[in-house]
Amino acid sequence: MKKTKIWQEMGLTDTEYQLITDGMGREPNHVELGMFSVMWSEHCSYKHSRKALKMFPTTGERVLQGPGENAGVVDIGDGLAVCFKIESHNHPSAIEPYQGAATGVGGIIRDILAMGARPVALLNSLRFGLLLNPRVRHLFSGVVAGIGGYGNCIGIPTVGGEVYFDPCYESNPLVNAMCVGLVNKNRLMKGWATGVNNLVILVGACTGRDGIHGVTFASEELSEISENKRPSVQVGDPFMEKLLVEACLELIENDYLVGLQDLGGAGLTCATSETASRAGTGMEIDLDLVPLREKSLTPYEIMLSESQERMLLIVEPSKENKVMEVCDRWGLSAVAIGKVTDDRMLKIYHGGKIVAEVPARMLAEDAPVYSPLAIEPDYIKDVSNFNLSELPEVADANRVLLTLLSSPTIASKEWVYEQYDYMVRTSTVIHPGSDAAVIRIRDTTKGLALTTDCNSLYSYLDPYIGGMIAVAEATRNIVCSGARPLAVTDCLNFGNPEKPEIFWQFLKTIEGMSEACRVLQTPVVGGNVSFYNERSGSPIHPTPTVGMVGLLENIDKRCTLAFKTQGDIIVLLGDSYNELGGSQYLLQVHDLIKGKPPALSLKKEKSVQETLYLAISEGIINSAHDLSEGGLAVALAECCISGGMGAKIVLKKEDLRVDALLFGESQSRVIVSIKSDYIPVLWQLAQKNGLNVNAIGYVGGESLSIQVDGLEWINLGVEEMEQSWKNTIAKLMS
Amino acid sequence: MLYKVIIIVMPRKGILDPQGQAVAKALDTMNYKGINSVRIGKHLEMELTGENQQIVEETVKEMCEKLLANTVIEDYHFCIKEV
Amino acid sequence: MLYKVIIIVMPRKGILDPQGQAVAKALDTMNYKGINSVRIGKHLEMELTGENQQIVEETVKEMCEKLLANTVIEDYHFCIKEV
Amino acid sequence: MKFGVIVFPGSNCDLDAYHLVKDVFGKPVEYIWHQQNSLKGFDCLILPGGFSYGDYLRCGAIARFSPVMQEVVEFADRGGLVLGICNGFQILTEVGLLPGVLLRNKDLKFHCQFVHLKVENVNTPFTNFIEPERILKLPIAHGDGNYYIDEQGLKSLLENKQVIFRYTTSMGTVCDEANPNGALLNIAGVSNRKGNVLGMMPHPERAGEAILGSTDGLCIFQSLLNHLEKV
Ligand SMILES: Nc1ncnc2c1ncn2[C@@H]1O[C@H](COP(=O)(O)OP(=O)(O)O)[C@@H](O)[C@H]1O
Ligand SMILES: [Mg+2]
Repeated sequence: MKKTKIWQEMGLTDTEYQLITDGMGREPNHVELGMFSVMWSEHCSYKHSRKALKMFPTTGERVLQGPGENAGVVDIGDGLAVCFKIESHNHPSAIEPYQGAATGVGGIIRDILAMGARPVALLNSLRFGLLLNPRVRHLFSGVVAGIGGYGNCIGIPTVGGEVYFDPCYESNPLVNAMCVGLVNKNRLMKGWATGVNNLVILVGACTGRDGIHGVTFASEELSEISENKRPSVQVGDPFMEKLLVEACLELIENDYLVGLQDLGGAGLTCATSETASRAGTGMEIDLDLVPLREKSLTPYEIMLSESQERMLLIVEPSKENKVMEVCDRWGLSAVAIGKVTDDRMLKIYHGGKIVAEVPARMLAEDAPVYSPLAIEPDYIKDVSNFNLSELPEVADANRVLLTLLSSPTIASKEWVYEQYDYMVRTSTVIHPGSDAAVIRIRDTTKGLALTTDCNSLYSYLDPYIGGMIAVAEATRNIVCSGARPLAVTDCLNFGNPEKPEIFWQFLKTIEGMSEACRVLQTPVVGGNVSFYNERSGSPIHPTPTVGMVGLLENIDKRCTLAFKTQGDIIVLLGDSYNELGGSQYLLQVHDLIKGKPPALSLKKEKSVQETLYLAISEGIINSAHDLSEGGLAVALAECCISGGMGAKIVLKKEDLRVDALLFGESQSRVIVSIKSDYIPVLWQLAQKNGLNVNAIGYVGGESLSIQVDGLEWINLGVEEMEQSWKNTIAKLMS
Repeated sequence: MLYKVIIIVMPRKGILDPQGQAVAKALDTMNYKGINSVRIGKHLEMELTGENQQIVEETVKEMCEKLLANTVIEDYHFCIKEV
Repeated sequence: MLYKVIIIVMPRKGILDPQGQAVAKALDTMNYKGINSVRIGKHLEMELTGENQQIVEETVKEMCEKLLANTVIEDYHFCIKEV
Repeated sequence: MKFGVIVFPGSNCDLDAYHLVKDVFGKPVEYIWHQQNSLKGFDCLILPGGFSYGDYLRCGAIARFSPVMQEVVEFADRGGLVLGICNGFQILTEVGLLPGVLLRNKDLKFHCQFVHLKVENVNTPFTNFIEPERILKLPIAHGDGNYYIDEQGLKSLLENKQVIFRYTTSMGTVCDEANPNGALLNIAGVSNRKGNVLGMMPHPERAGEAILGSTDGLCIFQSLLNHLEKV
């Protein structure tokens, strides 16, 4: 009876507890049970998502490391590889925005470091409620300050990301952090504890009671310890992590390491059991050797502590002294806390006695895998029956454009990224503010294009299409910068998977993303799942954030969205339809979340991207910008604003509504500006790829003028547009 | 009535205090030995007018809970003097 | 002997205190009225061993002058208790 | 002629300064670990930007006690050239090689952006190559760049032409709109009395290649090279 309580309060079901006792051939003791409870938690075991994630295509000739290790790795030639991963820190950020976001950044950096890579760039995808709510403003400013605080201090540029505002995130903000690293192919590390008798060395911060409270427990010895002894929120120390990064990279450079693993969720339990399990070995750990922040931590607490800024090293005994020297020079404490064994058991000692003895594999691999029920939610039908013809045509298009430009989701994110040092390491050659950021790779001609994308309105209306579009828009952003998309890392933010409606959204999303990844040849090499994003029963919109990396063979061929020269011809690649479902226009102007999201033909998407890529590499394109939130009018405005010059646009209505033509968000569209002499070349490329291209106007003047069938619907000064676009968020936050 | 309020906000026991750690380390390398633990927090001083001691106390408590301290990671205490 | 030391470092009078100003502004917008002046400084607590009160006092004074306070912009004071 | 870039724990613009001197100017340059205690053979020292010791307590307060700083002070007293950028500037004020202090930005926010600078004194080893009226476009990236100094301190700064850079608009007007951090008189950089030590919040080392958005940082290093070649 009493016992039942323990595992249940630790978040394990009766059947899971049965599995554990069967597997071990006995009842687990309290420490062992704690270890199982964290390793078999959703966060570590992916027990609800594992099966579905198998749908993702994960291979490609460039892929050196797919999902399963600490981060994905892709070959970029010159003996180099790029390593990247995105991860959520949603719940900690909701409790303590600054530290929650900061430790999210710190955690993802250690994942990249664990692969042996030098972290060179950070991105972040953020979702909040509406800024009119003071609590939301508090979360927003805290999160942004925390991301900046950590990234700026450690000296890794934060070069991109996205910010969306929607009521569904009001009490459950999303904070997804992505890190990108570079590594010499022959220096790739793995989180493997190979080599019997090799040493297990813990380096970095002392272990405290951080994050233990996350796992609830009930048992005499612990219930005596008072609440305030178990802070649930970790505090980050970016300075310590900077030292950790430099020290580990030096150890790798000198070939002192056999294996390397970060300590994150589930702390020492996860790091030890995963490294041993991967290598098919065992481990003996003596907790008396673990440096503690306060005495009197119990074995349970030490094994479950999520103290930040710690790494686990696997080292041959002969190299121990060398390793210690390096760590000492960087002012880091490093202690051999155990050794690798051959019996596949994880043996934990404390006070000379054995306190836990578990098969490593059971902890790391043998968590049950569930296939939850999936049922289409009722709301889908309600929202999808929407009759465009009942919507009044736009009256004052100027006003609508200004409304959209000044809506926080579309407005400039300058207020955010100016708090991030996006220039440190002097490699950022396309700054935040364009479709994708680009960093150069020193000592090569190459560059990396980086972006994160997801429109969760689309995913709410149709998770399948939403998933496809998230991938398509990311690739489009990459191509707009002149790069070839390489691969995807994804962060799937959803509600409670045990609700059939939520799991249906989850499955559909993955189906859609997988299809797009297959056709667009961008395998998924890593990612993260964040479930239970709900408050008082109401879930967030399905939010599958796509983080993508692209490769520029020649950095001089990079392209931005800013109009560059008066007189350039403006060309629209792709077709526009009567599509307003899920558009910002419907939301901001008509306060509607309805209809189907814009249709997506992956075949057409491919031909647009192929044409654009070739044109940019030909060097005939002066600017390129993909059409996303706000459609054609907003995209044109953004090109004008960042180029500081106007444009004269002449459109044919044909069978379209004017609002759909101006503000619709039909997919697979890009606007480019190009010198008139090159038009024929572009036309040829388009033809070869079976793509529609239309010259719609030219760059010039101080205002944006858009005519439709001879009638001027929009005429706004660039200054005026910039005013409403640039200062919105700053105004709301002051 | 005019009151002088002093509020002290400290990192909670058990919570990492990187700043305190760094200072302790620095003092050690500067050859100040025998320093056990350094914790660093905020010291706020303000003057405010209120009807009486008790009301001011409630106000200040509220300020701390709402704005000045995040009780997830910080403890606070304060003292109020009439001037 | 073991001593508990509390050191308070405050921005000097006349020196801009952006943090204090920001807090004052925030409190005002949160409708806490009648707040005159908010100054924010640091509150340090440490334990250290020393021969006697006087020696410890000298040590602490030195620490403040050298490291803990920048006397161009900050005043400090401290109190020492034997434990 | 040899440059040295001092590396404190937590420095993170050391790489950028090193890269500029070595790869853009092709001049000899070495990293100097903060525990090193000889600066023989160096003609110019760069204290780079970053967050030395996490910038805990006060920016630069702890770094100033690194063993190498003793040497830096003597190096400066001997007339050696010392350039402190951002965190380097903060360290130089903490150690007393430069007057004044850098307070928290007025709006308490970190700012990463391009700013424009007016050169107030072109007769220094760091500015001799700059045309008097030229407006420089350089990046800043800091949370504590709000320069402050007391009245008589300011008086002597001005008398001795120790104010080297001030924030301006792109047209060169000094005004609040052009002041990113609340610095007194828009001061962005100051020198010591002798003029051989310069501290500045903006990052010239980040503006040394067209691909990075500005090359206006070059003229500062060009000035240094000029000066060193003359002596
Ligand atoms: N949280 C953030 N951090 C850094 N940069 C951001 C963030 N949010 C937006 N940005 C930058 O602002 C620009 C516009 O963002 P977004 O509207 O998402 O672009 P797009 O619509 O092309 O995906 C991009 O360059 C993006 O990198
Ligand atoms: Mg885009």
